[in-house]
Amino acid sequence: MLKKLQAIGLCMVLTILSGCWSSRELTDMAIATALGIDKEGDRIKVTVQVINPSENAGQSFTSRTAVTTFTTTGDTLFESLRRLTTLTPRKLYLSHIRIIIFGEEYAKQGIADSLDFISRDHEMRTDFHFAIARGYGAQDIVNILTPIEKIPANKIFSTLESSQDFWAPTKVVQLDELISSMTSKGKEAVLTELLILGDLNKGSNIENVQSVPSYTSIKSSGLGVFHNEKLVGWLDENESRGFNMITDNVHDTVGVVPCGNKGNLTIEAYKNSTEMKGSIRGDTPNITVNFTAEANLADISCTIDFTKQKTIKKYEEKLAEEAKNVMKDSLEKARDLEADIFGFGELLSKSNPKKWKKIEEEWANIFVNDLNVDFKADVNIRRTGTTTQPFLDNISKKKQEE
Amino acid sequence: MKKKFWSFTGKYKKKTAKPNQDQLQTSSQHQQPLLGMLQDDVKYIQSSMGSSADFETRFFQIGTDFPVEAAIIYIDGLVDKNFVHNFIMETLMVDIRTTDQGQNPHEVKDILTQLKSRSLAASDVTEVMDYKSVFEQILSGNTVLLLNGFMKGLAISSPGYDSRNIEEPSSQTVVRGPKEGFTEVLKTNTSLIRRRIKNPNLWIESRKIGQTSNTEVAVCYINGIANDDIVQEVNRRLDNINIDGILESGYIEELIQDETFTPFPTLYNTERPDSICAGLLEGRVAILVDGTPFALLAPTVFIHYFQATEDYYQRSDIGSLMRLLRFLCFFLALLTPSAYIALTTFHQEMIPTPLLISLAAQREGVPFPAFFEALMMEITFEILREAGTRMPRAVGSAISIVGALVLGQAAVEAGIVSSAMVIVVSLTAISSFVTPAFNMTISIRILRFGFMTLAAVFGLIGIILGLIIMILHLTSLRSFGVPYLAPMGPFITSDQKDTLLRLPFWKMRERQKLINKKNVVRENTPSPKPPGNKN
Amino acid sequence: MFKAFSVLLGAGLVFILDYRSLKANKKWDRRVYIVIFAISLGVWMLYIFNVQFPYVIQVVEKIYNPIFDSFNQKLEQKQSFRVH
Amino acid sequence: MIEKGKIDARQFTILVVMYTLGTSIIAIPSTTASYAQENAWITVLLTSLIGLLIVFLLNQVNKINHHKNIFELFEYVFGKWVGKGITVFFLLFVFIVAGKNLRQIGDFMTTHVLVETPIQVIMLIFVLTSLYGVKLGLEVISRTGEIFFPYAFFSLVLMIIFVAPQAEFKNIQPIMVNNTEGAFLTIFPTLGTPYFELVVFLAILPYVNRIGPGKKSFYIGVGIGSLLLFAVTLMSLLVLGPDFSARNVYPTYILGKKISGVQFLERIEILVAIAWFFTIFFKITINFYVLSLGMSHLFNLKTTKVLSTPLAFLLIIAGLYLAPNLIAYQNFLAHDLAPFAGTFGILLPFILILTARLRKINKKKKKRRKNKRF
Repeated sequence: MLKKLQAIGLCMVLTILSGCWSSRELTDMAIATALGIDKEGDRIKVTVQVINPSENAGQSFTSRTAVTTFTTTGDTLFESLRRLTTLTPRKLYLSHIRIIIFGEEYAKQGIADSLDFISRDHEMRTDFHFAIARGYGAQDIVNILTPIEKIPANKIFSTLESSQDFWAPTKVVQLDELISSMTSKGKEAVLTELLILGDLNKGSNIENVQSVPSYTSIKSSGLGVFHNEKLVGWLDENESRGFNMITDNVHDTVGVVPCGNKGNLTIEAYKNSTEMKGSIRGDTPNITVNFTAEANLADISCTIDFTKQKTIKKYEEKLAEEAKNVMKDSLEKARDLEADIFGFGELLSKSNPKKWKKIEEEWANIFVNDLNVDFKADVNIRRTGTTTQPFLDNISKKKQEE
Repeated sequence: MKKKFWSFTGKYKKKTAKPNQDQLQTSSQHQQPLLGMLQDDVKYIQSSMGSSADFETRFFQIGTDFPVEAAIIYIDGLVDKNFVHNFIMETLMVDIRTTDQGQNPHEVKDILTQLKSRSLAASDVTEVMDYKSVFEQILSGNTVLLLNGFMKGLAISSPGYDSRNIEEPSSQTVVRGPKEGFTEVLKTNTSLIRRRIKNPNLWIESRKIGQTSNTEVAVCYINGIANDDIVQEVNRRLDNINIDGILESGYIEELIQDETFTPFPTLYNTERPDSICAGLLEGRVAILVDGTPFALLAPTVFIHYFQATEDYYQRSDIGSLMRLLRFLCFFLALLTPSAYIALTTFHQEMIPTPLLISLAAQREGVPFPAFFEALMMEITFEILREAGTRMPRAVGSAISIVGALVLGQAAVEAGIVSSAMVIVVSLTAISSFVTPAFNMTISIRILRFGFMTLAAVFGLIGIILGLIIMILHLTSLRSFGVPYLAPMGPFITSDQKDTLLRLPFWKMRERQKLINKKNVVRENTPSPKPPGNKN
Repeated sequence: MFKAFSVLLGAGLVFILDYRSLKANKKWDRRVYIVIFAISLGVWMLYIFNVQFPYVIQVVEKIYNPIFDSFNQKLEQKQSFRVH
Repeated sequence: MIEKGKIDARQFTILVVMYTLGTSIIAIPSTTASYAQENAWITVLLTSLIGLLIVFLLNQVNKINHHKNIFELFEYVFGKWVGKGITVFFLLFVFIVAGKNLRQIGDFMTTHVLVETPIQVIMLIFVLTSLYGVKLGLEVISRTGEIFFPYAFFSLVLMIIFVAPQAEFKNIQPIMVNNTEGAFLTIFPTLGTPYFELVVFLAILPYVNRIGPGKKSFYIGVGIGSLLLFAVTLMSLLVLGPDFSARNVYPTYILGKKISGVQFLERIEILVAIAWFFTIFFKITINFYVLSLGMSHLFNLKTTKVLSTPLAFLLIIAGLYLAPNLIAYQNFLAHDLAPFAGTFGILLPFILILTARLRKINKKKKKRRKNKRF
C-alpha cells in the first residue's frame, strides 16, 4: 500500500512539475471572429476582428466598442498573423472565426496562398464562411460596426446564412467546398460578395450603432466568380439567383412576373430542386438542367380571376419561362467570364468518365462555345395563401362607381 | 463452530493469531473453573473487575428449612432491575419458600437443574462453569446466580439497558418506505430483520470480536440463498481479525475488505433494515455489529451504491429514471470541475462562441488560472461541508449563511472567482449528494481532485486517461470474490434488468448471477394482464 | 545534463518502486528484470545524449524495398496529388 | 500457462473490434483515398473481405493446439530453440507495432489537440496507462473493454449518422471507372494495418474460455471493426470528397468537425476523438500485453507483468525512433508496413500451419509403420 501511495505521489509530482504546455487561460487569448485579407504591394495585409469580451457579456457595459481590429502586413498569412502579437495584448485565438473576407484586389491576384494556411492550421475549423469585399479592401468591411449583432462578424455570418435560406442570390461557401472546387478540373469556385453601403469612415465609429438608422451597413447580394484561384468577375443579383437555381442551391425564394394590365404577381417558391444531367453524344457534350419549384401565391397587385384553373396554369408557365431566362442569363455571364462555375465539367466527368478524358484539356473552350445546355423549368402553384381572390378588383370597381 | 445467536452457550473461541502476553496471562487465569466456595468466588470475581462501581452482588439464602447460601452477580445498568427483582430474587427468596417446604435442597442431587427447570421463570438460563464465562455473561447484561458448594452457576438472561428508540434513519431517508432504522443494540437490529423475513432459513451466527472490547458481531444470511463460499469467506475473515476493540462496523469493514488501497468502498453499509433484508434476499451476507446502527453487506458491487431501496417501492419506470439520474450525477460530481478546466484552458474551440464570450467576460479580471480557481473553490466547499457536519447544531445556520455569502456573492463581486465557477462548484456539490450511499460520495470527492489535476495538465485527454485508469482499477477490484463492476464488466446480460434500470418485478425473475449461484429463481409472478380479456 | 539527471532520478524511483513487486518472484526473474531494465535505461541515456540510431522504418525499408520497390513505384503512380 | 485468467467470447470480440479500429480509423481514410481516390471505399470493402480470410488462417493456426498461445506453438511446432528464435523476431514485430501505435497517437495529439505538449510526454502518459492495464492482467483489460466499448461504438455510429445529411453521392462517382488499378493496388498497403497485425490475437485466443465461440467471435470482431472502418471511409469520401480526404492527415477528425445537427451538437469532434483514444488505447494495451506475455515465455518467467515496466519505457523510445517525421511515417504506412507486417501476419502463420501439417503427417506415418511392424 505504501508503495502504491508513493507511486501516486510520484505521478502527481511529475504532472505538476511538468507544467501545462498546451493550456491557455481565457484571459490570455484574443478571440478572433473575422479575418480580412488584402494585398499591399507584394505583401499580405491582415486585419483581424477581435472580441472585447466584457463589452459583449456581463452586467456593466462601458461605452467601448464590442470589437477591436488590428492590422498588420507580412510576406505570408501566417507570418502576418504572428506579427500581430506585436500589436495585440494577447495571443490570437482563431478557432472561433466566423468569416474570412478577401479584398477584391487580393482576390484578383489569387487566394490560394492563404487557403493553404487556413486548411493546415489546427486552430482553424471548417465551419466559417468566405466572402469577397467588392470594391473595397477586406479591411474596410472588417472595420465596420453593425447594429443589433454586437459582433460584426456574427452579423455577416448570419446575414449570409439567412439570405441563402430565404433569398436566392447568395451562397455560403465553406473551406472544403472552396478547395475542392478550386482543384477540380470541371468546376470553378464562387464566393459571396460583400458591399458597403453608406459612408465608409462613419462605419467604424461607434456612432454608427448609436443612431437609429446606421450610417453604414454591409450588404451581400451577388457572387464573385473565380477562375482557378483568381477572381475574374461578378454575377449580379439576378445572375446569382440563376446560378443557385442551376446548382440546386435554392431553399426558398421569391419570383415576380407582371400580371394583368399593370401590377405584379409574386410567388414564394418554397420547394425548389434542380436536376442536372450530362451526356456526351458523339463529341458534343450536352447538359440538361431541370428546375422544379413548388410555390405559394404571396402578393398580387393586379386584377385577375384566380378562381380559375386556367389562370393558374397560365401563370405557372409564365413563371417557368421567367426561371429559364434567369438561368440562361446566368450561363451567358459565366460563359463571358470563361468560368464553369456550375460544375458542368465535373458532372460530365462523373457520367461519361471515358469521353471526358478526351475533352478534359479542351474543356474551357468547349464550355464557352460548344456546350449545349437545355433548360427546363416547371413551377407548380400549390396554395394561395390565406385568401383566394384578390380584393384589388373590388376596390377599382368601387372607384369606378364613385 | 456455528452457533445460534439466541443462546449464549457458545464458548468464545481463541483467536488463531497469538494474543499478547498480558492478555494471555489473564485469560488463562480466567479459564479456571469455579471453586464452589461462594464467598471466595464472589471475591475473586469482584477483585478481577477491580471492584468497579457498577458491579453488584447480592447475598441471600434459598429455602428456609435448609437454607443454601446464594448470590447473584450483575452489572448495574446492563440488566433490567425489574426483571431481576421480580423473576429472580422473588422466585428464589419468596416462592421457593412457599412451594418447596420440607425439601432439603442439599439432598436434591442437582439443585441447579431443579432451579433451572422448575423455579426460575426466565426464558434463557444457562450454566456457567468457569470465571471466564461468568465475566462473559455478566458483561453481556445477564445475571449470574452462584450457590455455595456448587462448582457451577446459572446465568439468567436479563438484559435491559437503556438504549435509543427505533428512529428514522438519518443517513438514508426515503419518501416512501419504512421509516425504521437500526439502533445501537444488536438484538433490536436482528429483531428488525427477523420481523421482515419470517423464515427459519434466516440464520444468524454470532461471535465476539475484539480482544478487549469483546464486541458482539452477528453474521446474518438466508441459508439456501446465500452462496456458501461467501458465507465461509466472511466467517474466515472475521475469525482472522485480531484487534483490541471494535467500536463501529467501520473497523470490521476495513479489516475484512478485499483490497485495502482503493478509494472505493467494497462493503455496503446502511442503517436501513429494509435495505439489509433486500440484500439478504439477493443472497448477500449481512454483518451486524453491536453498538452501531450501521450494518454491513457483502459482497457489494459498484452499482449497489446507486440503487436506493426506494427504487423498488416506487413504480419501476420512476425507479429506473431515478437510477439513471443518479448515474448522471455520479459523473457530474466526478467530472464537472475538471471538464470546466479542460474546456476553458484547452479546448476553447468546443465551447459555442456566445458562451465562450460570456465565459471570457466573466474571467476578465479574475487573477487566478482556472485550475487554481477551481481548486480553491472546491476546497472551500469541502471545508464548509466538513464544518457543517462537525459543528454543533446551534451554529450550523451560521455556517450556511457564511458559506452562501463567501461562495456565492462576495467572492464573485470581489472578482476573485468567476460566477461560472460558482455554478460549477454548486452543481458538483449538489450532484455529489444525490448518491444514496455516503461512502461513495466521499470517494467521488477524493477522485475529483485527481481529475482536476489531470485536466489542468492534459485537458480532456487527461480526464479520459484518468477515466481509463479508474475503470481499470474498478474492474480489478473484487468484493468477496465478486468482480466489483459485476453486471457491466464482466457484462452479464440477465443481470441488466436491475442494473442501470429497474425493470418491473415480473421481469426480474432471477437473482444476480455472480452473487447467487444456486437457487437463482427469485419470483415467478405471471406478468400482469388486464382482467376481463378471457380468451 | 539536467535531462539526463532527471531521467536517472526517474529511473531510480521507478526501479525502487517496481522492483519491490518482484521480491516474491524467482531469482531468475529478477535477474532478467535487471538486465532489461539496464537496457531500457541505456537506450534512454543514448536518446538523451542525442546519439543517432537508425530509424526503425529506415531499417525495415532497407530490408523490404528490394522486393517491393516495383510495386511501390506502381502504387505511387496512382497518388492523387502527385507532383508531376 | 503463464496467464491464468480467462476471458469470454464477447470480451474477445470487443478486444478484436477495438484492435481493428485502433489506429486504422484515423489512418485508413487518408491513405486509401490518396491512392484509390473515389474508389477508396471499395478498397476498404475488399480489404475487409480479405481480412476475414486472414482470420480464417489464424483460426487454422489456433487449431494446431487450442490450448497453446502462439509462443508455445512456436516451440511446439518448430522445436525449442528454433521456436525461441522465431519468438524473438515475432516479439520484435509486436514491439515495433506497439511503438508505431504509440507514435501515431502522439502525432495525432501534437497535430490536433495538445499542440504545444512534447510528444514524449503524451507517449509517456499513454504508455503508463497501458502499463497499469498490463499489470492488472488480461481479465481486467477485457472487462474494461466491455465498459468502454459502447461509448466507442456508439459515438462512431452517431458521428456517421450526424454527418450523413451532408453526404454527396457525386463525390464517389463514377464508381470503378477511373483508377481501377489503383483501387486494387491499394488493397495491399491497407491490409498492413490492422489486418496483418491481427496475428497478435493468437497469443490471446487460447485464453477464451470456450474455443468454439472464441473462433466465431474472432470473425465477428473483425467483421464489426471492418464495417465501421468501411463506413467511416465511405462517409469521409461522401462528405469531404476524395481530394480533401486524401489531403488531410486525419480526415476522420475533420469529419467529426463536420457534425452539425442541432445547435448544441456542433463542435463536438473531440468527443469523437475520445472514442478513438479508447480504441487506440486498447490497441496499444493489447500489443503491449502480448509483448510482455511473449517476453515472459521467452525467458521462462513466472508472470506476464515482470518485464512490463522496463518494456513500457523501451516502447517510448521505439515510438520516438520509429520515423524522423510524419511524411516518412506516412510513406512507411503506404509502402513498407504491409510487407513487414505481412511477413509475421500471414507468412509466419502459413509456415506454422504447413510445418505442423507436415510433422503431424510424419507422426501419423510413424504410427502406421509401427502398426505395420506389429
